[in-house]
Amino acid sequence: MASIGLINYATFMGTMIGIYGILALGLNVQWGVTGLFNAGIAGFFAVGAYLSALLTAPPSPERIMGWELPVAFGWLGAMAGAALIAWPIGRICLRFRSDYLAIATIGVAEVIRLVLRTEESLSGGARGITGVPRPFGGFEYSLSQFAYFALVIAVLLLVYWALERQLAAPWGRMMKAIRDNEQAAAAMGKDIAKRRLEAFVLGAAVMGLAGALYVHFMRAITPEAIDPMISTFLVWIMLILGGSGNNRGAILGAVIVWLIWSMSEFVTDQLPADVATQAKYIRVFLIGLMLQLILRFRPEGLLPEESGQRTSYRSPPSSR
Amino acid sequence: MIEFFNFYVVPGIVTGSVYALGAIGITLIFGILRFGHFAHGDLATTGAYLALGATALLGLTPWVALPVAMILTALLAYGIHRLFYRHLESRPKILTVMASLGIGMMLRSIVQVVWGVDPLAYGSGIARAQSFGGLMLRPREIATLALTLALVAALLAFLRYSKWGKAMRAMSDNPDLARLCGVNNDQVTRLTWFIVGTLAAASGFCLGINTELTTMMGWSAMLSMFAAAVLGGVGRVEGAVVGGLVIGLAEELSVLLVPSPYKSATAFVILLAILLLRPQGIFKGKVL
Amino acid sequence: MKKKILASLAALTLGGMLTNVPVMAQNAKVAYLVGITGPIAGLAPTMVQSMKFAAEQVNTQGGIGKGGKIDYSVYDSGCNPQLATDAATKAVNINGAIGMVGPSCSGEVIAVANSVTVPAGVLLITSSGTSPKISTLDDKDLVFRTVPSDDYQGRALARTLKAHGTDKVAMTYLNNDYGLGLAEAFSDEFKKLGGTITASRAHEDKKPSYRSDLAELAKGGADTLVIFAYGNSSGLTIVRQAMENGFFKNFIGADGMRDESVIKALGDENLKNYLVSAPVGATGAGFEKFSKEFKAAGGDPNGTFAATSYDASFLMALAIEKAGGDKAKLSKALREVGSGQGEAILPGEWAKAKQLIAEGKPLHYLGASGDLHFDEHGDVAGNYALYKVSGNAFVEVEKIK
Amino acid sequence: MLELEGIVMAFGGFHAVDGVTLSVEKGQVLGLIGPNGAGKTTLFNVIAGAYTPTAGTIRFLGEDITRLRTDERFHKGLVRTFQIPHEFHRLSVLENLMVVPPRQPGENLFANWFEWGKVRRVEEEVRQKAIEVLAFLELTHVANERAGHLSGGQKKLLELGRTMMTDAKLVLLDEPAAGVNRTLLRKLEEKIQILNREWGYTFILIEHDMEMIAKLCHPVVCMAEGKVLTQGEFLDVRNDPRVLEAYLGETVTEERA
Amino acid sequence: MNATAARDRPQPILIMHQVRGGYGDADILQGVSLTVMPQEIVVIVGPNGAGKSTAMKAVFGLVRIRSGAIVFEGEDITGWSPDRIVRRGISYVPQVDNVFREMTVHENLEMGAFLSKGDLSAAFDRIYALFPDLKAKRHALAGDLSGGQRQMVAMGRALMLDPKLLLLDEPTAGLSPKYMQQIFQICRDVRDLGVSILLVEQHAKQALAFCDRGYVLATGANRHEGSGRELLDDPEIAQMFLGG
Repeated sequence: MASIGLINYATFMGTMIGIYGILALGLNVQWGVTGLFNAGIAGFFAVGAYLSALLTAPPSPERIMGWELPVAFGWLGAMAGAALIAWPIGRICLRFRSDYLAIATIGVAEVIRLVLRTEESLSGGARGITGVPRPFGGFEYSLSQFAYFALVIAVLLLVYWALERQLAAPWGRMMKAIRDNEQAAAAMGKDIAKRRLEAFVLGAAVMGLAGALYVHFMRAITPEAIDPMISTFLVWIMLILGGSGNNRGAILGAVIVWLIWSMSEFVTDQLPADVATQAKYIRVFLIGLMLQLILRFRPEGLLPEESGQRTSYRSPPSSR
Repeated sequence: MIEFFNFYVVPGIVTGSVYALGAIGITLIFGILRFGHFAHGDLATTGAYLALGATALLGLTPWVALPVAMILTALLAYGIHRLFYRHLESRPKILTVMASLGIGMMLRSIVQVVWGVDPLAYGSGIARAQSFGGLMLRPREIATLALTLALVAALLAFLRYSKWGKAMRAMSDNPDLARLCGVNNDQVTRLTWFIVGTLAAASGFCLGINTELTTMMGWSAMLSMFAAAVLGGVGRVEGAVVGGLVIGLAEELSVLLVPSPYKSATAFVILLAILLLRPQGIFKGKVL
Repeated sequence: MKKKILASLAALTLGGMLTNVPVMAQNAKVAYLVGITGPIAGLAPTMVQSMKFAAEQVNTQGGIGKGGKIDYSVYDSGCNPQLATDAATKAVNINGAIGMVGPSCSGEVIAVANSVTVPAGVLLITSSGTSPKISTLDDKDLVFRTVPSDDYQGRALARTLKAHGTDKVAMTYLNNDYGLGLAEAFSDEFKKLGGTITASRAHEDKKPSYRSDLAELAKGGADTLVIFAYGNSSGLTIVRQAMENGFFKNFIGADGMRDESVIKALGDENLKNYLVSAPVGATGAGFEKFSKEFKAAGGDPNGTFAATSYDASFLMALAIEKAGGDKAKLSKALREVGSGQGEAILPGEWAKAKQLIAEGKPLHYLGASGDLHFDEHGDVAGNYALYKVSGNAFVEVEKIK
Repeated sequence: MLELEGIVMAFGGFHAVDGVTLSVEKGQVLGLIGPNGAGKTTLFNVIAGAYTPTAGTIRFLGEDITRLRTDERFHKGLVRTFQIPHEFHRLSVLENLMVVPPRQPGENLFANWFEWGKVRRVEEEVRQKAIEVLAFLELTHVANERAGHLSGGQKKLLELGRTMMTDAKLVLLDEPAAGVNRTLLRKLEEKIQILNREWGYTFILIEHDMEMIAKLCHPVVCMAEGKVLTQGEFLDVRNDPRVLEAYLGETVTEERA
Repeated sequence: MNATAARDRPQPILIMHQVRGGYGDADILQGVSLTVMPQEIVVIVGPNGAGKSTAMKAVFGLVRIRSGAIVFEGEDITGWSPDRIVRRGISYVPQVDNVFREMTVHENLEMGAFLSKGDLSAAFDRIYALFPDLKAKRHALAGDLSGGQRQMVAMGRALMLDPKLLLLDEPTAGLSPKYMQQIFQICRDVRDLGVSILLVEQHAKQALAFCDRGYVLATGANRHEGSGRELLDDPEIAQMFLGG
């Protein structure tokens, strides 16, 4: 019993880690590779989740859509939708310097949340959307969990592979060049504004995909899921801890932070009952403190960005 | 017409004062230390709760507890700087911005652990308004406005006439030259944090006394405070005050135009517009 | 990659697991999921307290089965689906909980039921998830609630107001599933009865001022304001600002507004025209007994969802006892103790209930929050009462339907 | 090839460039000299597109490019280097060069997926070219170093190398010799000459090292206070009393009398 | 006409001895030595990129010094922080951004005396006497002044603490000849008040004509030194600037 339970729990955690890993990969495209301070991850996550839900869930009289499409369409739609939302936002906001971009994207996420919460005919309003299908949802509990976990990990690996490939390609090289020295990149003929927008939109699409994976895992979505603490800051901490600029770092960060976040509850459970309630807040405190410690002692993260060698994906010229 | 003042303008100005006091802190940090301080709302929350703590522990009336809270918050702000931000000074500013997001979370959770999450109030009962020729004002609203005016006037006078106030302005204006004049960077930074902490406590206190104390109140107000600071022009104290009042009024008046749930978006829309159209703000602040 | 995750998982969970090894094999593991952090954090302490109180009563009056105990663990669900499913997964899989009380918010209930408890065959009783959507979940009869769907309460309140001769009201509600559900039911019923809603506005919580909203609401000329929000959040601010500015004479709220924060903050002398509805036992005997005992234990029986939380926790224990600790039979057992058939059990009467179950006699639970007869959706019909403020407490004025 | 007409660049009330009219012929190495603050680098920034001039027009190959962005000018064959090296510090030296070629198919977000063969082919060409350039610059041994770790002189070479990665027609070199040691300097001069004669690059060169100017440049333009003071052969320019005055200041007669 | 004989004083106020250093890894200064005598105007000239400004900043502690020493009034001040050097009696006027634009002229001067604890009225009188133009503009924002006036504000600010040595980095850059002469005249007035001046100048001829002594730097090292007149008359100097 206990070992089955343990595996079930591990499967669940693995699924959540996979989803957060994808979020962190999306953020890495924006921040790690391009240097864009997006503090509104929750917004793109939500757009992806809602759109995928709307495409695949059964229809409901109080809102639009509900087309019962296959899940794959939901995922593609989520990516496309998040990208489409990101495009005008990026057009407007990417010209701001980083602090302003941060506050602007926090505002964007807040507006997205307000819209999803208020416009019932669009999003089911405060009650959200239920009845979202899950692939392998018909299986027995453990098996279904595990199958979905495997699916999420497969998607994570696919996204990882695709992004690695994209970053190793001339496109990624160019983005890093823009991040390192905007002026020189412009002088080398790179269209800075357009390329940044590309990275922003690409990152948003990946975040939208994570939202879609999430909604099919939960089979429902309500506006509470768009919480800045859970859906934005946790992701930031993952990326910073793991190592921004490094895709493997992003995934490692997701693993570590989610493990600490989830398992810290076992620790707080051991506290005396009268402080146990308050101890739940200490988790948040510890996450905040962890961020401070990383920033101070290891700002490049556990897996720092690698220098050029790896991205010159064939043997170096000197050895030819 | 008088109703328009009573129910839209007066609340707008009271809320605006709260935003203004917060925005001054944000604008000073932006101007002198050159980063966006995302823990500012939670610093204000902490200040408000410290005042509550002072009323409970020392048996003070709220208005007497306020100075105590202001001093404690000033020390807290300095302590945060000392423990966390200072080590990031030589690094890219963006790291400090991130750190401040984390500090905000930490402050909030400390308040939640110590005081719990139920809304609390400085006192019970309701305050009926007095009529001033039809204009309805409550004593605490008058006090809020008076406090804001007094603090702003004191701060402006300090910046204008005192030696260290001038040093702060010099630091904001041209940090390299200020250093050449023998201004000690660390000392100005310390002073800035003290002032910022004091004002944040006053901001939180005014918010608390006009409504209730909740642990999320500062975080929710932060977007508005930032909008106020940017609207007034970064680095401009008088701009932050005007910006705060404008945002406060705009939020109240937005109800006339859009459904109430979108009230929270008002500040954001103004922020976006000002960043796009006039990034230097009303009072020609810095464009960072 | 996956291997690495699993390996590190195993290593890290070991510590947590070892400390949770059951003391006795017969213990029944129950999980309490409450939104301790997050938007309804203000309500959580009382809810947790009353859930624990029920479990302690069970444990001190003979426990479960032969010498077993209710072995409960409290989890923070954060009123957030990500956190709630994480907590629920831990509860079900690591702790091996066979039943779950909570989570608190409707969104979480839906997410947890969909992705954790229903697939895992775990019985779930929420004491505060009021969304009508919970009724229609595809739940294999594993999702119940001790709190009535918002629909009942909103309609009951509308009927009562109309019966009292109020024809014109203004209404404001919190823009979440709770506020929205009540508002829709109320306005539908109120209009059907010929009443007029002069103005209706949703609001977001956590704003410092609602005076302009109030001014807009007051334009219709109604002197009664109906507020569907929480009394420890925007609801309190709205009532305060309405009173201070002379908007409206009468204030009507639902159970979310039955919060002592309101009395504490505004003073009972100002709350003469403040009426709230809340679920109550049909006879009232259940609540009185609970109220007395819970107060003696240092709790606040009038706290929002205190009674429903107690009931959920107590019912879970009854179901476990009835099912003999068999997870698969829990749902059926719960239906039996919530059927309205057999001898009545009041809150705290565990020893008596245990006896009856042992004897194989039918019983049903008359709870602190009402009579708790589950319908086919696992919902309870609402029995409600209207409360007014007297001294520092809410006292019942009359039963409403 | 490049014609500047009445270029004015004003910052507030200050005219950093104050009515410059100048033309550069194909195949020239035009030296731009003048005392500090004469407006040389500002003029570069205007030509390269970092600033839009307050007044005046820039024509390149007969086309008005006054309003084009930096990157658009680059695509027309107008390439610049920076006085303070602007290397991409976290990329390798090789990558620094490989970034440069314009219109690489791999820079398209989707081409990596739909036209992989083409991307790979072009990438291989770009790599070969970069390797050649590294060999030419004698930087092969640091090909895989992070560019941020190079010495100042090596960064200067890298700056020059980047101009060789594209079909540049006109290259703006901003103080290529500053901070470069003597031996490297000679090498740099030699490379510039080869590029000019064999690759057909046209150069505009800002330089304070008069030896270098004398060796490479024809003609030489001297700027002072935002204006073109004189232009012509180096020796003529150098012996022009106005140039001497610009560099050394006016002769103060009352003191000397 | 032996310049050193004409200005022979026993104790130099500033000695810079074989200073090497720069920013980051690169050494811009490759061994610079110079001395300034009390009440002397010394000018550093040299071609662009010679390290003139860097040499001056090295005196004021703004440059990392790898080797060599800087001695002021007999005390080794190598590696001191700028504010300590200000207290010791050296003031520095940077070439650009040398005023607080958002502060008034008067406040700019006050900032100059930031380290002073005493009454400033005498200092203000002295500065306003030196710069009568500034007195009229005392309440104007420094950012609104013309370039020449700003330079005066910057100099006035540097003189508020009554320094013994004033460092001026290209004080006449971008100024009209009229202002240039005015600045030079002020330098003389300041010297006559007992302050030594070390300045970097682009306008070599005018500077050499008015200074007491000059140094010519090239590629971070000393090339020539002598009285202003000597250097002016040396044909090699002109060559240096224009190569050859």
